[in-house]
Amino acid sequence: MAASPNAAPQLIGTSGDSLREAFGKALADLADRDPRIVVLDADIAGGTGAHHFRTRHRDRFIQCGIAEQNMMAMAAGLAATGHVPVVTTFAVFCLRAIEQARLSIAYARRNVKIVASHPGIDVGPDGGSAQALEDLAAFRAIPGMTVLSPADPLDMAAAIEAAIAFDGPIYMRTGRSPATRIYERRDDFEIGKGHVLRDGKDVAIIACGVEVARALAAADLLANDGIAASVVNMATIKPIDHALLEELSARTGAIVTAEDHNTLGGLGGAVAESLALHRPCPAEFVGVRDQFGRSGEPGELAELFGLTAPAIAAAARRVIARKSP
Amino acid sequence: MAASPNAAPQLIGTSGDSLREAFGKALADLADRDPRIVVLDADIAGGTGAHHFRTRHRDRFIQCGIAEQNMMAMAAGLAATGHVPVVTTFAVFCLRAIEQARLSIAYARRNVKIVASHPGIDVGPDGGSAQALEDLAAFRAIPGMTVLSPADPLDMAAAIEAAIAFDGPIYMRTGRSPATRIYERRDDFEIGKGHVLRDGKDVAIIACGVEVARALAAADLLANDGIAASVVNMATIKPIDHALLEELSARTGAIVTAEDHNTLGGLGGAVAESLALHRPCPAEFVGVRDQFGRSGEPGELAELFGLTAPAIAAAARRVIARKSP
Amino acid sequence: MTLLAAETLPETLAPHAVSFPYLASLAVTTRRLAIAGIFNAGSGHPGGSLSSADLLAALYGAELYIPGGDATNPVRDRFVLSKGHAAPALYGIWAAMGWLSPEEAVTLRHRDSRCQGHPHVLDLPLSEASTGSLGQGFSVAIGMALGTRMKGLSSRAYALLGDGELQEGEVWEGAMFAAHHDLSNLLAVIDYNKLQSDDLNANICGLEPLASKWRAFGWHAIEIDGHDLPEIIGAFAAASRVTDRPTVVIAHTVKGKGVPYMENEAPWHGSVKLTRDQASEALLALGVAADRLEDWIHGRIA
Amino acid sequence: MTLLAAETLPETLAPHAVSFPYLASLAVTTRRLAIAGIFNAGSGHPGGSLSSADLLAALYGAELYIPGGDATNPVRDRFVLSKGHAAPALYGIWAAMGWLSPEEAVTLRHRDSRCQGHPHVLDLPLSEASTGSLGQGFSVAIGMALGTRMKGLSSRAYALLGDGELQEGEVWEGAMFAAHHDLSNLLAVIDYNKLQSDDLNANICGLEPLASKWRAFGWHAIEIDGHDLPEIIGAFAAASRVTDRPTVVIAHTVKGKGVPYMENEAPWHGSVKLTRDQASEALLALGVAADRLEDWIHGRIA
Ligand SMILES: Cc1ncc(C[n+]2csc(CCOP(=O)(O)OP(=O)(O)O)c2C)c(N)n1
Ligand SMILES: Cc1ncc(C[n+]2csc(CCOP(=O)(O)OP(=O)(O)O)c2C)c(N)n1
Ligand SMILES: [Mg+2]
Ligand SMILES: [Mg+2]
Repeated sequence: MAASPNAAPQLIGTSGDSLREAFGKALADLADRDPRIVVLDADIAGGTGAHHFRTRHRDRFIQCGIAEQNMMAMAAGLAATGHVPVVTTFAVFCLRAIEQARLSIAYARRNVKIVASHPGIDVGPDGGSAQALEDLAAFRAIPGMTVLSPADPLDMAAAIEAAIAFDGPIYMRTGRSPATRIYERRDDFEIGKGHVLRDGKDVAIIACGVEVARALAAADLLANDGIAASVVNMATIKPIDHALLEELSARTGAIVTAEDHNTLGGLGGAVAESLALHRPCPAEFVGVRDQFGRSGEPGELAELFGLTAPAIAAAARRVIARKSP
Repeated sequence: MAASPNAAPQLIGTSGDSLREAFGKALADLADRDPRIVVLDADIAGGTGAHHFRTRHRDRFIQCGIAEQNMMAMAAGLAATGHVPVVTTFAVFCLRAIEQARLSIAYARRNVKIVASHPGIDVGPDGGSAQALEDLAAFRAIPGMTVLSPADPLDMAAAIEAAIAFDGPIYMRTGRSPATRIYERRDDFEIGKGHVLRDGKDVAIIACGVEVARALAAADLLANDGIAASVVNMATIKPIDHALLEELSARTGAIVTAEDHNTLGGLGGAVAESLALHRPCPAEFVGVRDQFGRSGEPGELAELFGLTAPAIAAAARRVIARKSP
Repeated sequence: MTLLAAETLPETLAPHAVSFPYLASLAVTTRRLAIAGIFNAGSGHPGGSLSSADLLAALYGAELYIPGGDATNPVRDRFVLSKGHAAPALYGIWAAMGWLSPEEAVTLRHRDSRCQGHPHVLDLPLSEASTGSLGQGFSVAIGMALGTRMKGLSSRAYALLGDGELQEGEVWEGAMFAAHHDLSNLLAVIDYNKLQSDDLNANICGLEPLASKWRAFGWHAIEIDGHDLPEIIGAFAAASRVTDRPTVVIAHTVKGKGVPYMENEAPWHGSVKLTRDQASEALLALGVAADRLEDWIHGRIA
Repeated sequence: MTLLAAETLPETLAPHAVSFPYLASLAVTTRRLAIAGIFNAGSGHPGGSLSSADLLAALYGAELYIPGGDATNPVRDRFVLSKGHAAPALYGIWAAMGWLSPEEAVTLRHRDSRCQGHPHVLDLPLSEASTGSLGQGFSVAIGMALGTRMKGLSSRAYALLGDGELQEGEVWEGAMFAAHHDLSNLLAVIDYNKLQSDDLNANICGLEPLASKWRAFGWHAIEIDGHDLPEIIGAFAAASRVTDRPTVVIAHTVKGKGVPYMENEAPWHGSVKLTRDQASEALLALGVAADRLEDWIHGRIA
């Protein structure tokens, strides 16, 4: 289970590209080689990163206007005629078209990738209306829908490559704010596998998206107190990596999840289900506690809603205190 | 925790009203006394039970046409002008308007009741397109949304009364098929409280909706083998009854959930999160295992997808075998 | 709007030699099998299945290019039943075309049948899309029209919509998109039977002036009698000559058409259970001989 | 369509004595505070805020019945900013009306401010609805028009929509519903600035012929210059005399109006960050004296 040397995390600590930018650039590159890829946009390409694709592949960029329901179901028709459609909009507007994703895409098993930018309170100043805290839970409940939420620009690039190579519907979160870099290289991305970034026996922190960098920082805080924390980049929320969770539960006996999402039903829910099924142990869930977000800078909001490294470390201490003796 | 004598379950075993009929009749009665209630329908009142309300309160029945998004957001406007709107359609079409339920209703904290008929494979012959297996997970993830799924006609009548008395947004499932009667009276319905229908120390079965009757039947099957099962009608999925689950986990050490929903993110997810947070123990989840439904009679489909009493009993035996010694 | 002379049309779009008696026979078989299927299922939507039978007969019998009913042929035309609750008629027309056994067509809604309550593309690929939630099939068809055009194929995409379905905003999103993109290889057909589940459109949420709506959304609109086969065929031919925009055929129909006790009678418009007597009366009205009733109910139509 | 003579109108609907210089001053204050707010926030949508300022000034200054800005008065009119991203202008007009302190109006998007990035009714009840997802505010306003009518109140409901917003199907669902229910106490105003986030409507998904669309959906449609205050007031007066259907005012506007370097310039249409120089130049163009720039940026407008 130890992290492979290649994948050793380097918490560079600088803010680089946002995940949405990384997504857009990687997709444009992939499309150079893969003529099947088409991109659908709902008048928001500058926000989702899809503008990078547009610049390079104008003829495969489909401007749908501000009409997410039609966009989502049209993607199914494009997939049926041999294209690999990538549907792009904000996470909250993906939710507006979830019934189309369910019926026309997932039920019909169409090979469509839904890529959602602007998830969680990381959205910042736009405020609560735009901060999707429900999408992981909602899309996870759709039968056969794979759900991804990568952690940094390299992880993102690897994830979109894997998503395009995968045959089936996928919902994937990107992110709005500049992302802390975690990986120096990421050539071992595998859908369905969590990636152990740091190995520690006292507690395991399972995170996705922007929370992975904070989880690593939390592990540093804990290390100062002599607590050894494992940290996992759980970039695949569904199907969840049961084997890894079982192993971590056995070895650490205490789990913390961390996500920029409601604590109900998302990564925390997926991990809780897996633990209960395979190897129960105490867990704590870091996320937004069933409230709506509000305007503010992402960092301020992380403080306000308790999504910071110290908040994760505090949850780790709580769950360690609950371990069965 | 023992079931109160008044609430002693009587598994009458006859098929009576469906939950949607019970809902419609109870709502029409409530509206006799409560002039605030208005009902919104999307050309499907005969299917949701709302026709009972229409017959009696034509002037407060709002036919919205087949336009669920506008219906859902209009309800917020009606609530803002002092009405108590009850939005009615099939569960899968509630999903079509979930972003409206999120922003215009939940974020604005409007006092709207969303009542969804035709949940799960209980829908039967209409097939997979109409069988919502995602709604509990999706609506549970919306901050501040209360989620209900009552078990029989009397439970339903009590639930809609409680829902109308409650100030805030609620999502509630009814059901299509004739429901097995469980209660002879139900005057102790409380939002947020599970109801222990049967008391047993070996395992606890936590069920909602149509699965409650099957859970009781499963407990009978288990009793034949000398296994004493508790059975809970968990009519409130959110907020989940943490205190009751903690007590059951402590006393039985083995939990089974049963719901006509995807096993991911719904009742099973809510229970798993609660256990992990408060008192971990092994659990098994009975429900549809991340597949879409299909046409067939509800009973046939319950067999096909493993939602029957014997399937619940088998899950109970599995989880008992996993108990820590 | 530019009109292309017929002789300049690619071969697959050229007018066929149409046999109206043949189309009429397809329509009657469609109606009978729809009734048989709904009876066997114990539920289903007869009204909207019967109203669309002539449209389906004209589409499959004379308009759609789907050689041999082969749903893998990349240059085939795509037909999406956006009003998916008319599935009994869809299975009926396929059986009439010889693309599905009539015995299977009447196993509608049975647990082990591929004839799901609403068309499901994984069970029966000719469905092209899985439908049942109104509005979506239209969008899927638009995606197909665009998708084949981007690939340089001559395929056309067709969608059949209900009138009540037009209350879904998604339809107008799609209408605006298709017009903006000049999707002249897209044809929408409206089964304008004036009724939806509960009542008349006019009582629920009026649609008139319907053709004006479509025209204001940039479509070429043609109004016809949806039970007059030559008119239907004529509309399709006219549509194929419109090369700068999508066309909608607004087909005035009668809900329950062909079964007198159902025609325009509200209770038959939603999902209903047919008794054996009702099914028999319907089949008799549709010209089944008294001694063949049982055969038709089981799809033994030879 | 029946026209009611003005003298038969209920008092709250009677035409006001309108002071156009007053309305013009409201509009300019709105624009200045919108720019100040967006500058302070470091993000926000200037283009669509500036284009709607005259419409908001006419609405709040002369049309809406909201005595004292009291959002608890049950007979008040309801105004919903369906294009919620123009929140900076909404806070601006409230400050201009004296209903919100200008100092608070420019705290836009700050963590502890009630001036959320998009209007939120729990923070500022005058928002009437929480918006930000296009299409929804219009539906909420329709619910309000219906809800007050059912209670026998004379209130009217108003919604301001963007042109790009009209691509949302929900708008056409609402349009069909409102017409069917003859909601003559409903007024929709379209800020028809021809641009949306990315480009011209005409390039993204064309809306023309726009008035024909609304008329085909059963509405009374009026087209005006959305920066001409007398025309705007005239349209509202005409709308108040339409008693058998809802009215839409299609107001032709200029995106970025009042700040020359922004007018019709694409980059200013989405959410942007303004530098201090850009903010200053905008405020100067809006008539702020050079020595008052800092005051206006902090909302010290007295
Ligand atoms: C989105 C959605 N909402 C509601 C329904 C339920 N429903 C099934 S059929 C029907 C009536 C459809 O009327 P229309 O489109 O006129 O069909 P037709 O008259 O041709 O049967 C309704 C409301 C649905 N299938 N999809
Ligand atoms: C449902 C939805 N989809 C996308 C967006 C993102 N968005 C915000 S503003 C905007 C452009 C709106 O254009 P328009 O309605 O013309 O507004 P205006 O020009 O008045 O600013 C978009 C696409 C949104 N707010 N809501
Ligand atoms: Mg109809
Ligand atoms: Mg605009």
